[in-house]
Amino acid sequence: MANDVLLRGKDITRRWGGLVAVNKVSIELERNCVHAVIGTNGAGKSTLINLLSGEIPLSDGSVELLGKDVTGWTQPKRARAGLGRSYQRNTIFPSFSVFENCRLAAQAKHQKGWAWWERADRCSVSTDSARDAAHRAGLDKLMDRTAGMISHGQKRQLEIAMCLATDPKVLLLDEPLAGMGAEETERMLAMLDELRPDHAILLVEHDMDAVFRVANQITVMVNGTVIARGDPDFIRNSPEVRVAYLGEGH
Amino acid sequence: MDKSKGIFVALVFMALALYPFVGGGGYGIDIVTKIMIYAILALSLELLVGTTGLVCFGQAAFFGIGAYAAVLFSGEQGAASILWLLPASMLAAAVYALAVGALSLRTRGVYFIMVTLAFAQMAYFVVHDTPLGGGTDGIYLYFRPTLGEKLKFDEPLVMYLFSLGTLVFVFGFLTVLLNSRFGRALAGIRVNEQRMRGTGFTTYPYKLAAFVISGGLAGLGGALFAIKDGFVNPELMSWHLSGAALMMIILGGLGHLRGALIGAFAFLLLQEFFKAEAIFGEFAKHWHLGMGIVIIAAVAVLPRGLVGLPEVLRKRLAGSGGGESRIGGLKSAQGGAK
Amino acid sequence: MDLTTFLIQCLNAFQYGLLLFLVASGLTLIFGIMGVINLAHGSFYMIGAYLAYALAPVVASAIGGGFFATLLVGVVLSVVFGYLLEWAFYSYLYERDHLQQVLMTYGLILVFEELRSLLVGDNVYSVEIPQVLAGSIPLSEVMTYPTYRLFVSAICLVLVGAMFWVFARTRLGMMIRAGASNREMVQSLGIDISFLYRVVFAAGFALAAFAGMVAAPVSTVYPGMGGEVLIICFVVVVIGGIGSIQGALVAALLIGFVDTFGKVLVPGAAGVMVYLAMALILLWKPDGLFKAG
Amino acid sequence: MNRLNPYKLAALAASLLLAAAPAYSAEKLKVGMMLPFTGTYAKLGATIKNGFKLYVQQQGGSLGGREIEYVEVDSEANPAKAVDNVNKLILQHNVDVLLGSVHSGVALAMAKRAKESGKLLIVPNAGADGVTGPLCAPNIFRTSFSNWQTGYAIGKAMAEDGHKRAVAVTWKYGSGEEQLKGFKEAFEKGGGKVIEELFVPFPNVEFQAVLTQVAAAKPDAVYSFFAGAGAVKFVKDYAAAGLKGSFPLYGTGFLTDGTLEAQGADAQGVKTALHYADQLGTPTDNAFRAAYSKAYGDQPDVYAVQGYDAAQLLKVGLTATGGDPKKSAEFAAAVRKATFDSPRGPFTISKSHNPIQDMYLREVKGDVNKVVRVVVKALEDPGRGCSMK
Repeated sequence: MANDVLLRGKDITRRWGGLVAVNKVSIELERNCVHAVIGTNGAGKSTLINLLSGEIPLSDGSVELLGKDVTGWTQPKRARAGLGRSYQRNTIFPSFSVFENCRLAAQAKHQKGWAWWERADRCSVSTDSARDAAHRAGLDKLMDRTAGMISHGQKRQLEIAMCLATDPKVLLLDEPLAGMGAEETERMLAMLDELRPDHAILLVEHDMDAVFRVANQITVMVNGTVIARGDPDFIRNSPEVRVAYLGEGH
Repeated sequence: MDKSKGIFVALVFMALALYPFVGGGGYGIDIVTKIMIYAILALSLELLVGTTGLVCFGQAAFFGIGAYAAVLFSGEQGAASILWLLPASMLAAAVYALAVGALSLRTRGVYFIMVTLAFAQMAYFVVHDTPLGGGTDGIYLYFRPTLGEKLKFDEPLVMYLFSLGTLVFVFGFLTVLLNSRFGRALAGIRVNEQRMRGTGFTTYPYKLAAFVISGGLAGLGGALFAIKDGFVNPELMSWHLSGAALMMIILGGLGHLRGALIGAFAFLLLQEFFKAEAIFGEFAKHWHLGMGIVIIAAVAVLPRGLVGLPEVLRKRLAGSGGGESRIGGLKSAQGGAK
Repeated sequence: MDLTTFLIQCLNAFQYGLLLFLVASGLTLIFGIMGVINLAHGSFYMIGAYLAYALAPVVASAIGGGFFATLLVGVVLSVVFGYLLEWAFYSYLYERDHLQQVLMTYGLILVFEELRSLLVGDNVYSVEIPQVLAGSIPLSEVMTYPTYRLFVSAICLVLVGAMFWVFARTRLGMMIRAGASNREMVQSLGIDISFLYRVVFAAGFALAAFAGMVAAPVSTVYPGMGGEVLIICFVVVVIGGIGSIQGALVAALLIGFVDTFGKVLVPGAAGVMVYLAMALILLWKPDGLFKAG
Repeated sequence: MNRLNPYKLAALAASLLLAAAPAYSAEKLKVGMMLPFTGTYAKLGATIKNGFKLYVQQQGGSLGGREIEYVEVDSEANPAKAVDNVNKLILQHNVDVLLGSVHSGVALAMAKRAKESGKLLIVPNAGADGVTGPLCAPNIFRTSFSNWQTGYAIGKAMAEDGHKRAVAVTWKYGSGEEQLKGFKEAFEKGGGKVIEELFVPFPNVEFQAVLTQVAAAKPDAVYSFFAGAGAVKFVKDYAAAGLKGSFPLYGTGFLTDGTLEAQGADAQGVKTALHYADQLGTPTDNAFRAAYSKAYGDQPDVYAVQGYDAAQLLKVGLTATGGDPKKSAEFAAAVRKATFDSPRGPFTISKSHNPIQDMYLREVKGDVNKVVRVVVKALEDPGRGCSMK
């Protein structure tokens, strides 16, 4: 299968007043690939995700999703077109059940807001994809639990499940491993491996071991710009990256 | 809604249906009719505040526009049919809600509260300062509408039963609506709008639709109010009524349709109680004091409103501490403050 | 409108705006710092006005009287009362969501109004303008301007200056500014946050009550005066941007001008002008003119 | 204000409870008072009630052979609650007669319900033209005034005083606009011209801007309508702005009625028109004032007179119908024929059931509204829109 590009960001730039948070970053996410973005705090990684997903508008540059120019599209429209994302902080619906969290996410693809007489939980399309997503994220046993009451690791899993429930082609994952224990991390990495076929995944992560294990390609950002890009071996041995990390990591 | 709560609501509606036949005198019927109409207003607001998390401080404007529309559409020639009068009044309120919602949904939190208030005040001053609706003195209905040949709304019992029917309809409609995909999306928007957008929901049309439906339902209540009283006045649109409607749903308990129902009854019956001279004698004049104290006490001991009362009692009896406060919910209102 | 009239109208607008600012500044601080929507703020103004009326004879018999002595006693009383009120009611509200605050402060309005009715009655009262300020200054051939109104403007200006000085130059002001933008930071600095809240609340109460007291001689004292002020002050706070003192000042003056010139230029629709202005401003700047923090 | 003693109240409350039993209510006549007992108009409500009760007491507690008992409902001067409150009187307390109200919007709602239910309604204050206009009915009466009447009288007086150019300042609400209409009608008929109409949003009391406009317009005189707290403040601000010396201030009577104490020296010389004045000096008035201050320890005002006359009207009607207020036609016939010996001077009731009465021009002197002259003798409201003949 050809590794075609599902999401392409070109010269992505975001300025806040005089400050440039992201400066001319170009990035390509290919099918069957996990593309990790690493960098120090404040390097602009989360901002990059926000820009790609449409949560904040670009100052400059363009975004192309599945071959279409989506620069002017709103975030919900991009999401419906197959761009899924998870958040750095848990942004689940804490008062809903785990299942309902997934179902609501799945509903985004089958909104039918006008069908006010149909019960939401009878909409088989969304319930099926919700169950499927929860299953893939390993949440089968927690379906009826209130989402706010499950453990932190489980909430991170739910984040991913909700993202999957929308049946995305491209996944933008913002620190999915943050705050997870070793066992939970293993499960999450296994899941990423499972998802790799047929998806293009952008992974922002601080856990370097995990990144080097799972990523096909790595982009290193410092101060809003890309300083290096390549496969894990290349990055591991890149002197620039070492300098940047040593110079700024302290 | 789980079973016991469904049964509770069904019992309430049954009791209301039986009331005029087993004990309601003329005044009782009149006052319960009024409360049911206000309950419709409260339910309409609950759709915005409790369900969607949009705190609207101008609901009285929709109520008032429905009421004025009912009177102005009725004309002076003869009795109109309620079958077109009510939908027409609802439409008038919904159209206004569409305009207000389209603009005010640009703002958030406390700013949203104030913009809805501003639009309601504008509507208030328009009817107050122009001769269109009789100015400050208001206008009255020449003929109450009819339903077919037999049912005339001059008859209090007809008015009562029709209001009850409308209330049941509104309650049922909202129950179905909230369980639909649309309703679930609204709930999602209340809890976490950012996530909803990230997931692929364009939230603005959802909120606008909720606003329009809410306005239409409030207009329905207003139209019934006008038909019952036969008289409308700008005060119907004043912020006092918007405030009272908010108090009803908060007192009842946000996030539950039955909370709006309970809140409307509790709020208005408490007023009647404190105003009763038979109980308070000359002090009934100071009925606001009693209301104020009860409200303060309710906030202190019932953080989740009257709906949470059984739970509080259960916990008290079981000896453990009070209930934890509502999860998620109306944090959006806080957005502006920070 | 000739130039003299125009200038006098500007003076009117300015004076009205400054008075609004006194009430609204407390509201915006309580709102911005403690996150409490205080519907009872209008009642504080009402309490101040009734204090000016009811205290005058008491002060007169105790220490010989005089408007300024009454004012002083009133301010002291309202600081104490505000402090107690925060302790008794408001300190429970910080953790609650906004609508619970709305409900409780609404309850307080009802209680304050009825206590007022029980203690003072429902009549309209006027408060004497102090002798020194009772005169008028001629402004045009027929129009004179009451000295007392100039005094009100002057004292408002002094207070505005004092407030900005406190904010910019004192440790308390620094804490308040920090509190308005970031609550956690204040706590991490080791500042006693509940004390800070109590001080801010008492100050907000006193400002509103003081506005009521100085306004009493020109506005008379009447039931329901709190409700009118409340809504207009919310308008000021929201236009200015919640928690922003500069915003409140600009917005109060703006409302003063809109209201004054609305009455003059479009007498038929004067009531709607203020709200129209607010809606337009918020549609243009959804977070108010000045965002705090 | 409330000088009723607690025992009386207890007795009243007890009698109310007892009255719920049908056996007792057969003889007594229930008067349902729907007046503002709280809020801005509370004082007006109290004096109307006092005036009414004074007359009933003078008649030995019964009118037309029926003992009178009272039910009170606080109208709160809130039209939005008006229909509820009337319904409470009609349906819960089953009153025979409705008395109310002060606020025009409330009175219109009461008139609407009275017209529908056929209950006798006596309006002891609210001047809304509609009550004795389009809403007129055989069972609806007014013992006070119509807005048109008061406006008309002061317009005529101003023209007669030789003023040609006037500025009108009024609250933007129903009564204000109706009185303004009456004023313009008479003032323009008398050769005057209203050069500027200024409105203040109701119930806003920030007048400085309009006063500045008044000064800029330089009229011969100023017409104004304000009441209660607004009246107090307007008169004081008018003086403080230095306009009092330059442009004489006129107004309908509410500008200076029941407010003089609060207005103090600033009200001196203000001229207003009304159907009543202090120190009329007629025997009826003297007797009334003496009795009132004896009973309540307070000086009566125009509202007390209107309440007093409402009771008089009720007596005339009840006497003619043998104590049955439901016989509307006979009741109305008797009332229309009668001449009422009121403290304000004798008056009759027009075809539309509004008083035909002398209108006085009064001037504030000291702490009273002193009569200057009678402006119009037996002024009758045109009753526009009323179909009764």
